[in-house]
Amino acid sequence: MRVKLKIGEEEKQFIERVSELSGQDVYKCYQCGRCSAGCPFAFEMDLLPNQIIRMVQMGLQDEVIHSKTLYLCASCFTCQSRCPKGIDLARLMEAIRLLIEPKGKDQFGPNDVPTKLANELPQQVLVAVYRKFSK
Amino acid sequence: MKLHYYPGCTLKEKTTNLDDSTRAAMEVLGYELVEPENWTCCGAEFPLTEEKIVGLAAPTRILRQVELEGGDKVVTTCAFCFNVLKRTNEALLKDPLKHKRINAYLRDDIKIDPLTKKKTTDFAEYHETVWVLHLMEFIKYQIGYDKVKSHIKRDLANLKVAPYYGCRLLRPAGEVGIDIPDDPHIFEEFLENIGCEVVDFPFKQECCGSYISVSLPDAASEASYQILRSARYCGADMLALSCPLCYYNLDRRQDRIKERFFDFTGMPILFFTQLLALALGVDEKVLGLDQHYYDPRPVLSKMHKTEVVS
Amino acid sequence: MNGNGKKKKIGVFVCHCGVNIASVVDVERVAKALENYPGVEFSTNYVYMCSEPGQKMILEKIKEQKLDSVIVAACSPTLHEKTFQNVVELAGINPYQLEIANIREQDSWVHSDKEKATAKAVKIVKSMVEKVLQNESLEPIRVGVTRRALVIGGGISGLQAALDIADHGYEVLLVEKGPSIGGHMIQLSETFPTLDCSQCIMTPKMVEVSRHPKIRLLTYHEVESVSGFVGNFKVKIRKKPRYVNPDLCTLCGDCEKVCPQIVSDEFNMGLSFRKAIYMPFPQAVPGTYTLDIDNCLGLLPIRCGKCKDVCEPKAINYDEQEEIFEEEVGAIVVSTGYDLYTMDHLGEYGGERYEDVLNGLEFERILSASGPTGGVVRRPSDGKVPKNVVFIQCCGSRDTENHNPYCSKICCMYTAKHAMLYKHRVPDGHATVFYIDVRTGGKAFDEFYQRAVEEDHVLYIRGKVSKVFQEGDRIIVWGVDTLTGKKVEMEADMVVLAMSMVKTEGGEELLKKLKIATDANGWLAEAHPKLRPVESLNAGFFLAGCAHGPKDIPETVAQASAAAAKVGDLFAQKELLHEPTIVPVNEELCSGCGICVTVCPYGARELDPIKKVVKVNEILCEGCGACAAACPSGAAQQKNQTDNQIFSMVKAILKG
Amino acid sequence: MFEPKIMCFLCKWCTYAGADLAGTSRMQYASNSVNLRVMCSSRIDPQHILYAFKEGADGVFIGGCHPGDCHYVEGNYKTLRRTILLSRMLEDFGIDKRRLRLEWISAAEGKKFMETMNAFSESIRELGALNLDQVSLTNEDTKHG
Repeated sequence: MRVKLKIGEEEKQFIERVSELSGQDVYKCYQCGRCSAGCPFAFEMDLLPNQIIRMVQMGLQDEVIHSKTLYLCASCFTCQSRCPKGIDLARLMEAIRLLIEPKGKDQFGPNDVPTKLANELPQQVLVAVYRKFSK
Repeated sequence: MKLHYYPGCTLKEKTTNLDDSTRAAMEVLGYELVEPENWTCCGAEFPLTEEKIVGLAAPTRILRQVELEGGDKVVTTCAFCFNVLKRTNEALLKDPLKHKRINAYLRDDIKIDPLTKKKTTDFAEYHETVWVLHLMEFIKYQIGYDKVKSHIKRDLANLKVAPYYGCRLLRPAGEVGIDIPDDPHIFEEFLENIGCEVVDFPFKQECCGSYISVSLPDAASEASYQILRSARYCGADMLALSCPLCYYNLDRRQDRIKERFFDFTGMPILFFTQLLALALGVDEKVLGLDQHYYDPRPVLSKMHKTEVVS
Repeated sequence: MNGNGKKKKIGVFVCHCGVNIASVVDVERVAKALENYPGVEFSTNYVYMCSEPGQKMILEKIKEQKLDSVIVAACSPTLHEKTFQNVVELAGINPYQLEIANIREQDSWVHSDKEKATAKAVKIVKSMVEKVLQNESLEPIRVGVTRRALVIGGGISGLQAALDIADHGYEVLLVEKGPSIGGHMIQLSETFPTLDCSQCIMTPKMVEVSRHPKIRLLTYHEVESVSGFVGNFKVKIRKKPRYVNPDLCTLCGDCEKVCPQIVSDEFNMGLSFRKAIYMPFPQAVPGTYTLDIDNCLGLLPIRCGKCKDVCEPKAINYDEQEEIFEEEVGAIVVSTGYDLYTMDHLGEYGGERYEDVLNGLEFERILSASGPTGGVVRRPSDGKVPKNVVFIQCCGSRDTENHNPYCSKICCMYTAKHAMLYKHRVPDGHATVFYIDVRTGGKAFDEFYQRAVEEDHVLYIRGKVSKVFQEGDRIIVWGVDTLTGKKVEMEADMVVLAMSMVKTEGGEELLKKLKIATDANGWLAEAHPKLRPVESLNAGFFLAGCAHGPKDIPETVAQASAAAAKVGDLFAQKELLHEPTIVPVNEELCSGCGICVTVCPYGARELDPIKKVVKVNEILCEGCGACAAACPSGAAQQKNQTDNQIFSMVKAILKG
Repeated sequence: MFEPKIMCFLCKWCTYAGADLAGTSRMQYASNSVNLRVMCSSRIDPQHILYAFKEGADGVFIGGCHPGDCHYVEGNYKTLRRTILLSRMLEDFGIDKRRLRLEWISAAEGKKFMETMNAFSESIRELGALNLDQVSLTNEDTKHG
């Protein structure tokens, strides 16, 4: 399918909102791909981290917010520490997750954890995963 | 000497071995660890967007408590807690407006005395006087390796240990790192100085899967497997680390890794404080070595039991 | 009143500039307003003051009214100040008695309210009258030229510059800190895009330099300090003891054989070894052995002394001492070259951890027929011929966050060359290049790159590598192909990193001694990026080669020749003229506090230790006036821009 | 309406050329300022600025090259330091420090020059005329021989 490209008000607003929430300048990215090359979970992703930021640059809001990638980021900051332009992609991912409608729907919530597992999990992992993936 | 120490929630529940070994080792080194009164969870994850600023309130409260108790530094062993506390401190330091906003939350705190039911309000602000340190930093910069060495009672020279940093001790770069993210040495130095044989391996700063192990367990076990495989390939007997979550993924989840990767035979995972306590001659019974999924005791039996004359 | 207490006779000429000024500014009213202003003898307006009749009118009025200074109220001084200076000079008036009042660019063109614009024009002209009233007549400062050049650095840029200047007929001192000239170029195997052998084109040049009657070659020498100014520099040069007399050394090599000290060989980038007494490479110029004292066991015969014992021609002299001598030169060419960014900056690529992860220059030596492997591609760890070689571009370049923000320019081309040469040597091997962009701007460059892909089947993968690590004897490369959107992992036998070019280590210290300007990255700064690309902002210094920024060989040679031509321009002048609007010192007022000495960026001011007043070197002073503003006693006053002039102008503007 | 008087000191290499560019581009701006050309912004002595205030300027503007672009290597840094120091002193004299403005404007920034002039003029208009009675400067303080 051909993606229709347009940078209108809506797209600009999306880009602005992502930049504002994340504090990251998406225009800095020159697509070297280093984030994807080092990402420990890129093999599971439908869109590589560099593609996410590229699509934000292009204003492809729908593609971005429907991507599985947003829920594969472990905030390990490998990309951030090696990015030649100093972009913090973990912040970008978190910002995009916040923009997803409808608000209030958990991508991953308490009901998704089996009881048996819940008993052996360390507290911090539960706090962390809810903080990241539930609203 | 008294020292403020923030254990964090997991150390009180699932990884008491990290807490116990820390206390025992620090006692040998002459420190009494004091927990800030009424401490809460730090939040585990540092809030990454400006909209979630309220997430900074909990860690700031902990820091304020240390400040109120007259502490100028707080030491943590859990990598997550260290990460959150240190970044919170830095964020407030860098951004006076944020600092003000968080202090506004803190001032409005309410405390109800369980006995008298009296409400206390109008709490103090946090003044940015606390220094957040990871125990490994505290040992290097405040205690000094020479002092540690002078207390060593057991020879660990036969233990081939791979230091595993994971993400939270080193990254984000420029914000938190206890060392250079892609060329760290502090863990190696620590292990060397307590007498272990250090095994360098290329996955030492790779991510173990973190909280992805709950939402997408298979992906996380693959990440964990790669780390353990590499450490084994490089000749390590065991992996040393500082993060209860990495410990969970790398030790407790070895059952899952074994199911997926047939060549995997298992490897003991130890907290760096357990090794420290062992070197300092602490009684093994205190260290919770029986809590591990992969029992480290057979491998640990390689160390010389004889006391070192120091 | 002028400085001599004589009353000035000023002529004011207001230009209409067609309608450009006159349509907004009431020029007649401006001329009228100035008529009776103190000091103004005559005031008029005319439609085009810069035209032939306009100029003629000024000339005539000067004579007729016996004017001694002139204000032209017209366009910006950047346009016609020179024109009108020539006019008044023709009339016998010192050109420093002319001032331009800018009532076009800074008045009529930027305002539309006629009333306000006219009032502003009057203020502008009055302020210039106030200035001219106190202007002194000045003569340019004249100074002789020493027609002898110093070239610092003996790489290809230094050699080319030295040869060109010498061929112009001027004497050249060529100072090189190493034991031989040749620079990095002599280390290269073949050069892009022609694949001609670097040594074959370099060695004849080196020999030519050594034989040129006008060139004095000073290898194993370093510049210690530079003082003086354009045309008249004094340079202190330090001769490092070589302990071998080049005139007596016969290159028999007996000393090398007996020397017990083995150290890593710089020429081969540490991939092989040399002795403490050594020749850097067989074609070294000058052809002599050098005793590297840092690695020698010691000069006392009881400690070793083996080399001296075996030297038949008695060329070795342990008593040689360091010497410092002074030379006079008129121009200095700085061609100190570059270094490669060291790999220890890139921990994610293993830092210096893995033997088979090399930088570009190391790989050049491996490809070179004169290199440690005789031109056979073998990897350093075990001598095996690598079957999979991965090349990674932009290592440390284009990285604003952690490394160097700039593009190192030559890496795209040399990486294509490396991959190609590797394939020529190992036809069954695989060469893979990870890149972000392939930049091939240059004559026959893109064709060369395409040849690497089409004929030599070099696989280009678009994506920056994140991590390189070793497991056993395999090197694993983690990259990404952004074109297919696949994260890729590759096993390699050898990895070559195209490390960024950086300013030379120790070069910074030298540049401090020379006091010449550099940019944010430590490269030499040119006087103007378009119009004066081979000159330094500091007069008398010229730039050549990579000390100024990354560039390839043809560009380096072109720039070196250009710098030499500029030196020729300078030496062709009988004497040098220098702007006289400098800041002298009134010794009566100077308290000797020395504040002006510290603010001067040119070292033009010096505290006289005996008289306790500041002395000014008029030639070094560029007339910025920073010292005048800093002087607490008013002893430092800029010529034709004294504090009193500024005060009068401010007053005229605000009260006028 | 109050028409402020603004005294501008412009460095020859950057801001004066930027002002020329604003002219060649026919950009219109407030006409209540007059420029004085100096070789470098570092030629401007705090005395000159104080003198301008004393002689009736409501605002003083200094234009220099961007950091790193100074024709005289580092003159603009000196200007910056002096201006910061002077700003503090101005307050002591009872002069609002917003009446003194330093900007880096290059030869290519005609638009910035126009915008700066308009903005500065506007901000001085808001501040109103400088009431000299409050300013305790005597001739001897600001001018020497």
